[in-house]
Amino acid sequence: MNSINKIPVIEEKRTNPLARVFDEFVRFCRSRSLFILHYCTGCGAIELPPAMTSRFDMERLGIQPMVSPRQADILLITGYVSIKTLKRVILTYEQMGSPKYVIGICSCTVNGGMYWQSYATAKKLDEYMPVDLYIAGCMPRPEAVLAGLQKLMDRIHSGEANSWEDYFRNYDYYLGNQQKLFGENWQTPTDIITEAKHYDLIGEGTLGKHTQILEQHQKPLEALDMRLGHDLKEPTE
Amino acid sequence: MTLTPLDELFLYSGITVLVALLLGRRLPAGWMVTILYGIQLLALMKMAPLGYGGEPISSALTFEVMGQSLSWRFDALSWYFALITLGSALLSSWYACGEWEQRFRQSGGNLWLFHLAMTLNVFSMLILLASGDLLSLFIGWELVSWAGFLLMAMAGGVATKAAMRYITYAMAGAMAIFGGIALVYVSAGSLQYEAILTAASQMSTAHLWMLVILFGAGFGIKMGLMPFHLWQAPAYAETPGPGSAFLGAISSRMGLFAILLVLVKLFGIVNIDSLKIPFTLIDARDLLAWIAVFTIIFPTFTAMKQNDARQLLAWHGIGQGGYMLLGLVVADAMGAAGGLLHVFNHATYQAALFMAVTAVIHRTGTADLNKLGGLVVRMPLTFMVLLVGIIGLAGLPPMNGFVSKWLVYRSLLNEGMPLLFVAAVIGTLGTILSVYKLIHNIFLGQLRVEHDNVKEAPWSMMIPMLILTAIIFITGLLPGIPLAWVASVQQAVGLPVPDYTLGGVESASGSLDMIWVIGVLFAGFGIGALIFYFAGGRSKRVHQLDNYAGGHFLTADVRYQYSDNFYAGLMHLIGGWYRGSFLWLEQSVKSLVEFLSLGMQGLYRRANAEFYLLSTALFVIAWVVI
Amino acid sequence: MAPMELIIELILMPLVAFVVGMMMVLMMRRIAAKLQRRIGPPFFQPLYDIVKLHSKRTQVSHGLIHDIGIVMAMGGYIAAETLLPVPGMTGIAEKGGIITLLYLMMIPSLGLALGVGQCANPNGSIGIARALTAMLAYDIPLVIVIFGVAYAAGTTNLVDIIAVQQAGGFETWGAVQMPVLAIAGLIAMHASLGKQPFEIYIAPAEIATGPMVEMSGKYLGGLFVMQCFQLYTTSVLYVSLFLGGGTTWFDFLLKSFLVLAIPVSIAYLFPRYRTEDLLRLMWKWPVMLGLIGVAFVL
Amino acid sequence: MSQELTHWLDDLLEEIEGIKVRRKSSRRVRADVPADALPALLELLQGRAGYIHLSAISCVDWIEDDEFELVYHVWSYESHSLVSAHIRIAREPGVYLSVYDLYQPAGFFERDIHEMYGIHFEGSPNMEKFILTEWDGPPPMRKEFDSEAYVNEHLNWQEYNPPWLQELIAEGGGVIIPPEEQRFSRKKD
Amino acid sequence: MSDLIVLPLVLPLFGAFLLPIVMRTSISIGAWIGPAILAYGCWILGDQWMSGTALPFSLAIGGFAPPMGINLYIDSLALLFAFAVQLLGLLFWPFKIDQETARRQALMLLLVAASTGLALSGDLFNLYVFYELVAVATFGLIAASGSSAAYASTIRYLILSGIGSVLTLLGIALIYSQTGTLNLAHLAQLAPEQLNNKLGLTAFLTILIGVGVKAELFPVNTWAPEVYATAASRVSAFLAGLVSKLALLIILRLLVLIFHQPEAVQVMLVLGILGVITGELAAWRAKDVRRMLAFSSIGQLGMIFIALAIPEQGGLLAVLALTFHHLLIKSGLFMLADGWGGAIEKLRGAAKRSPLAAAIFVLFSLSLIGMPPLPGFWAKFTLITQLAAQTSPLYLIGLTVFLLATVIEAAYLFRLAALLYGPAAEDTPIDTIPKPAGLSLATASLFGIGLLAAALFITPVGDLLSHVAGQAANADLYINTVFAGTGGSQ
Repeated sequence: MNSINKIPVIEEKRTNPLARVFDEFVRFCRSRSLFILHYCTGCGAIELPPAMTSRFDMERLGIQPMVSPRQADILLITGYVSIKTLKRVILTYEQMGSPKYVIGICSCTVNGGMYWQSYATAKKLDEYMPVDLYIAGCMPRPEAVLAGLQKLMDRIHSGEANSWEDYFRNYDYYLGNQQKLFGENWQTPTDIITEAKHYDLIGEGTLGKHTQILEQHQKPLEALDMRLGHDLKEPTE
Repeated sequence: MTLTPLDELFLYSGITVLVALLLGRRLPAGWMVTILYGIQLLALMKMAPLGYGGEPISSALTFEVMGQSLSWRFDALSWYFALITLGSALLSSWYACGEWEQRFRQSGGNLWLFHLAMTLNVFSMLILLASGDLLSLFIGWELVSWAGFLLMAMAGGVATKAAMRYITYAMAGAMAIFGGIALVYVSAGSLQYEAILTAASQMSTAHLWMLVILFGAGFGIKMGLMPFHLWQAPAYAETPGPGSAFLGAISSRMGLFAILLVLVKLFGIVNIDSLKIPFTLIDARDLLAWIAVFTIIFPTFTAMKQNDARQLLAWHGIGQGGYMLLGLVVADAMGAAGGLLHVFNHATYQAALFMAVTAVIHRTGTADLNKLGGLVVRMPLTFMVLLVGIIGLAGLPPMNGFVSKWLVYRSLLNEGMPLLFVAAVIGTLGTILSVYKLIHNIFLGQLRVEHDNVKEAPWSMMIPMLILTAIIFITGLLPGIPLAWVASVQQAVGLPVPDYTLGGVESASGSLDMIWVIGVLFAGFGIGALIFYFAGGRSKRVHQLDNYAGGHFLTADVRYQYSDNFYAGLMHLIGGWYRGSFLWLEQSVKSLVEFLSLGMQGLYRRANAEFYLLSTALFVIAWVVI
Repeated sequence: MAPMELIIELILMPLVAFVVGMMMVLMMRRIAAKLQRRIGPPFFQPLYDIVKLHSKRTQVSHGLIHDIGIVMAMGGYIAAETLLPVPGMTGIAEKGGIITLLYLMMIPSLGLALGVGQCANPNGSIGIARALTAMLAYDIPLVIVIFGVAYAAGTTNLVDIIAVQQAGGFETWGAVQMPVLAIAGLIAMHASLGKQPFEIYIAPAEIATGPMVEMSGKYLGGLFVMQCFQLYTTSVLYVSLFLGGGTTWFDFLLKSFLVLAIPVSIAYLFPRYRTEDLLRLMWKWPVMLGLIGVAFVL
Repeated sequence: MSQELTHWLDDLLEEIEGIKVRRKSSRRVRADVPADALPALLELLQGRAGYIHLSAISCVDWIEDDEFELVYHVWSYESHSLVSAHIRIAREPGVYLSVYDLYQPAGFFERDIHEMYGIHFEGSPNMEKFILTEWDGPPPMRKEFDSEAYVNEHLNWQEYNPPWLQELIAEGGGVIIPPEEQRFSRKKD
Repeated sequence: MSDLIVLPLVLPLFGAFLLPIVMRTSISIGAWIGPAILAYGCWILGDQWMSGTALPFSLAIGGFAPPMGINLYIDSLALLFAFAVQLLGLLFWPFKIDQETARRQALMLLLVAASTGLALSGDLFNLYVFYELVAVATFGLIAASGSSAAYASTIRYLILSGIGSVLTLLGIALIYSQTGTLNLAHLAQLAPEQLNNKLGLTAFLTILIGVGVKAELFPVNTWAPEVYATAASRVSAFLAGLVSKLALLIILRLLVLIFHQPEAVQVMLVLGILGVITGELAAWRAKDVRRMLAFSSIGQLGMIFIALAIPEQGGLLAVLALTFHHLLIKSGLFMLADGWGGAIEKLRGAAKRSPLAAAIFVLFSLSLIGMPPLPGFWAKFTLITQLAAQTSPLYLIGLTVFLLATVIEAAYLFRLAALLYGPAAEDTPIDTIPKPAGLSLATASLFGIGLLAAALFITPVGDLLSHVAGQAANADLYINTVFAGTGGSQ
């Protein structure tokens, strides 16, 4: 399994100065206001409450916990990810609005950690979704988590943290891994391919043989558009 | 005899009835009847100066029966109500013919009887509105209640039961009015309005009390005021589609017309005001006000519990009736204008709402709020009509409902009646809650699999709905137009007239200018849209199953919608308060009659009848001799 | 009131409202942090949040009504701002009185309700059902209070009410004239903010932030903007009803921030009320206080 | 519990022929029973001795003597004592009868053992997948299943070798047991 | 010309006794005699009405002067009633040919003769004789339907009316002892002095109750439901429709001419109110169509008694309006009941079977309730205005009872109407639902047309009735015509 070489895609700077200042400001705001998804997959989540509360206070960095994936920017994968949970993690990841970042806390997300032998846990998280940052440690202390978050904020500010585009650009690679794990007729309700087309984030790795497999059995997912339906022929009951 | 405009109106209305009666069987009957309603409306327009303070037009047709003279004439009051009646009749029958008609005939409905009942209703309402004296008022009243009975009972089954209940109430009301007329005839010598007007001033309070109670109860039953409101909701809900739109819009307002005519014009609010209920500090006017307020609150909260869309709307019809009466009873310039304007506004959005719900029934086959959902994507225009309707019903700014409710609130504020003001606001809030349940359960939420290929309502039903929506919005934007008619009505009835402008009402203690308010509102929407569409990035439409469900994979076969027991928290608290809301009153009367009749029939089963004869003879003689 | 000047006012008032609103949101989060012995967010945090939310690249919409809902939410408040007189600018306060303002404040919550309805998410629907029930709960005391004030001032026109209060300086303030009404108004205002003890409809644990469950990117940004407007409108309404509006900008802002500080600081000390308890509470104390207050006024 | 009760229990257990009873402590009894006598024992315990609570069924995979050992832990609320009934069944057909009709909780224990060890219990209400919904490989708890080999074959590893780790290893720190001396998969033989 | 008036009275009497003999010889001729006589009677009375000679005139029978001899007093009211008797006799003629025909037709002729006598006679004793004759004839007719239930109800009716007659006789004897004469006109002259005391009042009350048996007055009308339910519907139509009204005519004459004490009127009012209450409420529970109609007629007659209690000319107009309206409606309804006799439940969905009958039923019930354009409304209106004009509270109670009764009436009539138009019961096929027979349907529709005609020309009918009421109300016109005819009074 060759892990494809991820070409670091640095955001190209826009020409006129006003736009550049605006982009700079937007990136600054993005870095200074992060919403963490309150989704505790494993044992590492116990480190987050102390990070939020009075002793380490994430809010001074502008980080707030949010409940629904739609509202969140950061998906914290804390602790081992069993295959069953991985399905839900991928669903949640796809439901988040990008630019979105994934932080793998605890060494279990890095290389399986202490469950490295288990048949039930995923070993390498970034096979299934692009991961921005790993914070190693079998439950890293809040300081480590905050340090990791600050590192992520710097990367966002500098514009490097755009691995979320990678999910669209190399969707076929990720889908392949997912199908390898969950079987051929694996499908999430979010239609990534049309989404990529919609936001013109189609890369050369988006469509491949894995996406063909997906096309064959995919249940229709296009949005119910408003129509008067007068043209429809009378349904033959 | 020269044909006055009023006679022309009667003539056309009579022709419509005949057309419906004779040619009703053939298919184009619906269209013919609609066109004739249009002609009637034109004939009414010829009397337009009435709406702007013109002189009353009397009809050439007069009767001389048993020493009573019957005459008919139209004044501003009757012109205003006739305008609403004919308007809703035209739109309802236009809505009826076309695709709805075929579906109704296929499903076994008696289309001929339907059109006949509608035309009879309109004809009898015109006669009632044009009544020149109390006797012709009563004749018109009876005709209206019987025509209403026919329209309600034609759907058979549950509708007939509801109609039976209605007719018992209506007959009780009619008899109360009949008694009142007899008393008035005795004290005033004749039933002409002028004679009554003079006699009213020097009536003894006990006599006036008797009349107020009789007439109030009689007309109140038709209006569905608090203790007598139980018949209205099932009766209006069960009538076939356009029928319920017509009935909901105007039928129970005839009661208000009669109250206005008798209690306000003839007896005058001032002497009603003088009627003190012994050893309580409230007088007749406060009593009417409190009845109106209870009629606002209880039906609105009962509407919230309904699971059938038509029942919900019918219960709201009763609730809104309370506003009209409240406005009238406050009887200062703004209040009366508010009450009367509310009649017009309510007619427009109630008809639109009933039509929208019938369109949904036409397409999906059910009006049960727990079996619908997500229809906005399939029936967008009907959604828009229902949305405008509920904004009007709830009385929110862009639509006309707000203007009339604002006037009622202003008058309550000026007169300094805090409890009434608060109760009216509770009614409005209740309406907002229940109308949201209506639009949410039908149009928002998950679309059911079986409703996937539902089509938009057919054009023959859609056009009248769109016309009504336009009327609602325009009269909301420029309330001056209906206010002009309302002002002339107030003059005719002898109530103080507010100084209105095209945009709203000017007054020292706070005025309303709808053009500015709506202008600013839409400007705000514009800026909001600007921020939303340009400041934010592009957004993508997603399928309804691509939804947050706590990590669960949503599939089409599992229903992911919250519509049953919609306001669980609220119902948990106030659910028990109004279980039957006066149902016990009706049950007690019915059981009393049953019990008595049992006793009476027992009397006739007695074997030894002779004993009766002798005993009565002895008793009578003894009574006479002593 | 030359039309040009009016146009400027109509543009300026919402902007002022937005800026002051953001400052109020900041103050709220700062107070919350201080109560929990935390440092609290930096000064421009609300601005960062809003800009970040609006700069999201992919957003999820569930249909046209979902978008219109958010637009109505923001637009409703922008329109309501113009009815709120601020020192130096009165906008179109004379054209519609307090009752119109009360109704205009209802439009955003109804627009949001429609938008959330289209999101087809039961969490959202339950949240909206609870939000409307809460609205029913707190609107009754609010209306009683408004009736009392309007009747005392004899007019529904906000400009005159403020003028009446400012006529006699401190003594003729609403709060001084009608203390009971002021307290009832405070409780009602607190509930209408939908903050901690009364935020049953955003309960994160039970219904995943209720109405905001499907709001991503600019939709959530729109709601944050609405929150700023909501704080501003409620506090300024309270100030103009009871504390005699602002003669100068400084004391106007001081009063509104102080007024807002009270409910916000109470907010983070109480657990959440259930819907029935919320109804029972709001219909018991503020309504009684309000009626007593109105009885005095009559 | 007083002594005489324990005697009473011993006499009771004697009724099952071929039963070996060992008393672990005053309130722990271990009974080894031939496979076909278990239902009778359980009925006896439940019916006449008040052992109405089956807390667990555990299974041990004796791969060497090609047998599964099933242990039924049965508790009595009155005498607060545990009887654990051990039986041995052959590994190959791996079939045994269900005790669901005596103890309803047994349904879940048997379903779990079926999923993990592949033993089929006739009469058990439900034998589908229980916890490992995504797993379609062999029952994982059996000894012949090599989890690590499965992992190597299906999943791949994260080559995590950042510069700072290399310096540490260079100075002799880092991982204590180098991968080569790991017990199983990394052996190079 | 005026002497021919006696013929409608005499000819049927003669025919009644002749008929059995003729019948024995040839049925065909016999069948035609009855209707011929009645037709001739109608012709005479109609001609008399048309000729318009000075209507109130007295006819001394056998040349004896009034105070001594028996005289017939014919004014427009009496003429109207007599004509109605002849016409209805003709309409309800029992054409069915079977072995009972002779007796039934003879009795019918006897009944018609006696009723005409009642309407016309001017002498108290003569009235009593005709009243007895009517009673006897009705017993015969009811029993003629032959069912055992009919016999039982006839016996009960026999006992009741027997006692009633005794009471009437007692009353007449009292009057005779006081005044020494039985001629109505003479009595009218003497009444103010002699009969204006307690004794006179008792006399009136005994006669009231005696005659009340036939007029279904409150306590004494227990026979009515049984009789109407069991007798042939043509007979019960004739009885309910007309004969009870004639009994009322007697009381009317007595009230107008002789007795003016207020207590008399109050008694009648109280009994009337009780009659209305019991009648309507019992009708609410009735399960059988005929029984329901019987109770409803008791209620209606109670209303007419209330109307009678109103003193001067206005009250009389109300009485007449209500009487003739009830006559039309009740006869028509009983004709419908001919086909729809049985239990109400069986009528479910009857409108599909016979739409005309259902339409007529609805028309009649609408008019009974008082739907404006129909004459029922005007009758009620006159009654209501008269009642309201009275001062004493008893009348107001009467008014409220009257109004409530109408509501109950509307309820049970339209419950039946809803049943008719409702869906047929599941298992019963359409054609097994009962259907009114051809002839009775024809007569019912005849009455319906009569009703509609009255509705259309309401003003002329109104004037006619007020003219009749005016004539009947003034007592001295009665006295002068009776005595003027035979030269001065003693």
